[in-house]
Amino acid sequence: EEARRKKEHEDFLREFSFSLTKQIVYEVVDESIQKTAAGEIQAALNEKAEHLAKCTEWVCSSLIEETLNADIAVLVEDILENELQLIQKYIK
Amino acid sequence: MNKDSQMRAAINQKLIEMGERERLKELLRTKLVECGWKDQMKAHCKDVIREKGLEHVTVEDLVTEVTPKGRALVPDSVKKELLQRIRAFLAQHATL
Amino acid sequence: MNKDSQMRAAINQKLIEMGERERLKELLRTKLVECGWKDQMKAHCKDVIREKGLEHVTVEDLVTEVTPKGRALVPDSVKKELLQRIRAFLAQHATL
Repeated sequence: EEARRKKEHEDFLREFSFSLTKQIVYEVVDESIQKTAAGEIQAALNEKAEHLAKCTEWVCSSLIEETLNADIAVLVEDILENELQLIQKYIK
Repeated sequence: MNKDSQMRAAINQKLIEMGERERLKELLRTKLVECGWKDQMKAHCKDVIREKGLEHVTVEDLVTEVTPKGRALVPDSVKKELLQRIRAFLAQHATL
Repeated sequence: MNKDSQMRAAINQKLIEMGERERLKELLRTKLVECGWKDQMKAHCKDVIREKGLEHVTVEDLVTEVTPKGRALVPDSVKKELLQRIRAFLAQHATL
């Protein structure tokens, strides 16, 4: 009877150890995956926002550049035209 | 409650009271970092986000997607070490 | 096309589609007049013509000569306002 009880107890402890190991592995793995997933999504969002900000600045600069190039050309043409007219008037 | 359930509850109680359950979890966390499991998980998350597109993936989706792989990738050596430590604890507290 | 070019093209496309790019250019022109940029540029052009002599200046020369100053004279506040307006537009309209 003693031997049977001892064996039963050992079997119980073996089974308990396995089940506790599995339980702890799942708990830790699940917690860790939850944290990693949230962290990676946040990192991807930050990276995207940074990328968008950088590209928006580039687009803004190119828009300014394009406008200035066009406007400076028109301004210069107008001024030269005016100066020429003034000289022509003066000659006349 | 039968005898087994009572014993289970008693051991679990003891593990918590003595802080051993938290220590076991901490040990596992350390081991998962050391064996590269955590880096693998990060890489896997990144792959899934890239594949599906950030705008089509929530944290919950990602968790659901990577959990099976995450559980499967825990090395047997790590599980064995955890098991041995649990057994050692039980042997040390034989009165349980 | 790399990631940067794709994103820039997408932003420009959205701005053009909704007519915002033209509105932004018009806003910039208005701001440049308001802040005195246009008057400063006119004066600068006249200075260069006076210095070099009208007979020695072509449209291309003058454009090349005054453009660096033209860029430098755009106030930071104007650039900032334009950038903020683009950001606000994208936040409201684009799913980039």
